Amino acid sequence: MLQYAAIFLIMLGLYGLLTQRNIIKIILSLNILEIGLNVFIISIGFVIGTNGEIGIAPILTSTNNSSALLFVDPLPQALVLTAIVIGVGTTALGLALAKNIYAKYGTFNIDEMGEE
Amino acid sequence: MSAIYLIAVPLLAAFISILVKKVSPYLLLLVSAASVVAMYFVDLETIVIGGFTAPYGISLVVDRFSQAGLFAVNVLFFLVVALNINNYKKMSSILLVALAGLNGLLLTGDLFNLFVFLEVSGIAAYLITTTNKKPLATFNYLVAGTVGSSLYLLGLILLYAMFGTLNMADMSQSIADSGVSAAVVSLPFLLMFIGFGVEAKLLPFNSWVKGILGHSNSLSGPMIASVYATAMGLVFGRLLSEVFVFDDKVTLIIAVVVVLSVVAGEAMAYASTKVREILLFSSIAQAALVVLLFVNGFVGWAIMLAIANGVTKFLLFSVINKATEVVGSDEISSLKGLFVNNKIIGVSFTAASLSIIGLPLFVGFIIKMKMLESLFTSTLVLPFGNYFYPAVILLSSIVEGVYFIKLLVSLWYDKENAPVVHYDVLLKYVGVVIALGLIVYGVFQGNVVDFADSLGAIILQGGVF
Amino acid sequence: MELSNLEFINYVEIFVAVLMVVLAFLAINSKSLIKSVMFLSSLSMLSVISFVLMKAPDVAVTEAVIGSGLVTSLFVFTLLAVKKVGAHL
Amino acid sequence: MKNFLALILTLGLGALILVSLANNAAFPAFGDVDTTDRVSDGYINRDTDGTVDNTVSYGSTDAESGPANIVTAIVADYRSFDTLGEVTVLFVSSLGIALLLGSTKQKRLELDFHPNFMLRVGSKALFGIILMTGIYVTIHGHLTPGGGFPGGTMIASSMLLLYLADDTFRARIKGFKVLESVAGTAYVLIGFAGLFLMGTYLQNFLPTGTIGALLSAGIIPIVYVLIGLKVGSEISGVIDNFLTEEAV
Repeated sequence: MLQYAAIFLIMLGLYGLLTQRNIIKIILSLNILEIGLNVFIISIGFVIGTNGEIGIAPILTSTNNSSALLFVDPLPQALVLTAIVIGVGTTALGLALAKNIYAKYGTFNIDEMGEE
Repeated sequence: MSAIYLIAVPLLAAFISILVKKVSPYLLLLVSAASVVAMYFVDLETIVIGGFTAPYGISLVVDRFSQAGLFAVNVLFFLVVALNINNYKKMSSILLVALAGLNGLLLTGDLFNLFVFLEVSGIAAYLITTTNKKPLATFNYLVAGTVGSSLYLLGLILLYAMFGTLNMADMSQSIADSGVSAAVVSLPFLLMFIGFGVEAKLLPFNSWVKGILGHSNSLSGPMIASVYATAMGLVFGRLLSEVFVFDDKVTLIIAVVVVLSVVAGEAMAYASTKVREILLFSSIAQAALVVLLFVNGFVGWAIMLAIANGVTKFLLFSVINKATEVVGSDEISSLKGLFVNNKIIGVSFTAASLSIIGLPLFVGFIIKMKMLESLFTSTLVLPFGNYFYPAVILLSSIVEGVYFIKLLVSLWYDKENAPVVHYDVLLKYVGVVIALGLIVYGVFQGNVVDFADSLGAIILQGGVF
Repeated sequence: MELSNLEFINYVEIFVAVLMVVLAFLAINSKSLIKSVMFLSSLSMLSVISFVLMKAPDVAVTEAVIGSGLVTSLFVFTLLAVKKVGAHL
Repeated sequence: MKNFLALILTLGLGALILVSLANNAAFPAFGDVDTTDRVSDGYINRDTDGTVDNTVSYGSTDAESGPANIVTAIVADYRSFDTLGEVTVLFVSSLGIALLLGSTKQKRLELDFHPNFMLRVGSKALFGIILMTGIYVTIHGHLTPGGGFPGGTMIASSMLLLYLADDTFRARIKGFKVLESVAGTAYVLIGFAGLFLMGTYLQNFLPTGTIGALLSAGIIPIVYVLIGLKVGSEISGVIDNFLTEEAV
């Protein structure tokens, strides 16, 4: 279910990118796309055992103390950590550009800026 | 020498450079010059990082492919930096990161690491284009680039879900071993293709190019059109030839997209009256041609075309953007007679454009001839038959020839009110060297042919070295 | 009727999934920018829940702090800086 | 019309992805994953040599990679090079933001609201707590969820509280610059230390110790602390850039 939702989010993000004309909304759509992508990547690593038991969060603790236990796949989680931070980098840069654009044109709406 | 220095040293310099702002331009020059020199000492090997071998850790691959790319990219990067550093001192730290990112992009043998370096070099590229003072165009570039890399990431994660590895060599091995049909992996590869298509300027995804290159300056123009285009083209080619597996339907879609890109690029270049736009549409067509060659397996010539294109576009964009900065417009009419006062620059510009068209005596001719020859004699099954691609290439060459000759004529002739543009001595030298190089390699074609053939052979055999 | 662990997660999952899609839709279609940003923030918070459901505590912590906290505040700062100029948002 | 086209396009793409994933035999269904087929198996068991099928347990000593948190083992050890790139992304985007928004003469952005007494006192009290949490999360990154990135961001958000509590507050940017540069440089140099001492870049050159102990996992806690410092100072810089404007 979460996997479908993730793909739906990615598509909603793309739809927003294609239809929105407001710069803030475009960055927002980009963020929605990234959230969807992150959820999707995590869902790739989720494990349900043969008896219906749920995989354990990939941390060895004094209770979950052996690597022979059923852990969920840790690699997608590591990838998402990287992807989240990269996403913040681009979002922040996009917002800084948005501020510059506003300073130049006095609006966030692409249609009101006129052709360059 | 380990190629890791090519990534780590620029990065180190970038981190240091924010403290010593005054010295950072010199640091940038020093590091990029050192990278060019270091190219000669890089061994052909697979470099393990972190002490964990291939499928588990990240590895860098130095083979003939990445070596050729590194060579072209580092030399061009150094030239662009050396020509512009005085006017863009503020960008030094960002350019250092860009260098590290580009080298990492060319070297890495890991699909996710490629995504990381795509973002590193991408963000550096967005920042380089902010010097155009067109924030909206930069914003469009940022959005397009981010969507592209997100789609790439989506494709990559689908592959991971199916085959459980992220290493390129391991991935293509497991795809081959698992014996799945090409249809099974066509979705992830299609997504990755679209993702890279944004960077490689393929047709539906290249709306950002016009805003960026149409308003570029003497730093961002050559940097994006030549350095980045070469790096992206080669990395894309590496994926296309070493990892991607396409089934027939997808190959057909890609063929249509690529051919349309070539045709549309040439047509728009033909219709345009602004010099920068002519150049940028022509580079869209060239980039599509490179992808076309890679998709159909003519790896050696694709690499040669990408590199030749990078070198010539560097010269053309440097010359035109400098003139535009002085004159204030890039309409052909206002740049008329540009070369009357700058004969040396004019001659090298002419040589570069003639090489792009593919006239005899220039490298471009050999590349085009060999391209056509291998397409005609190819035993591979090409979409639309063996004569379709050569026809497209020939047709586009004719269009290219027409608009470039028109451009050259107006840039050379008009003795009255010719604009006065003073070019750097360095650019003149570089221009002459490039022009001579194009002619020397064009006349004594043995070297080029051998090199490309051996590259193609090595890579098609699947060997790393 | 007692719910097993898996069934419980299934119900929460469906709830979260539907709510996420709805919030994303609202964020894109809301007329007011500041409301959109708030919807995005809640969407991000819900994605944190989905990360927890899928046993990814590391990602959940990171998304909660960075995605939901930092990104929202950067959006708000951008809007605040502009609002002063007196434009309609 | 354009919106409708976009809707058709995205729906089509979504349907394409869903259908082709559903019909794809090689693509595992949700939850139906076998980690032993994937490289992750090596990460979980700390056994990338692949010679003998080993397992590790909480309290094992001298494992191939020491953190109790397997995700940290991947982020900061097995795929540490990715993390270096990630740090670079944040570095270059904070540089770019400073380039885009910053200038020499700056003052605080004038906001509509002014902090009242409660906000001022409350923020100062919270500042310490959040800062401590950030430091804790960073230092325990190899044992508990979290690590350098969220920890660093928490440190930065404690700075943000100070900004909100005080209309005129400006963090000392120069100090942050030094911290950022030193932490980044140290990360790259640790990589070189691995290259010279052990033969490959970013290789762990310290003993990995006991899984689960605070002082374990070799260079990983050091790397995470450096990342925390770097991220904290970078994001504080970004926040400062967003909350200041050019003095008129």
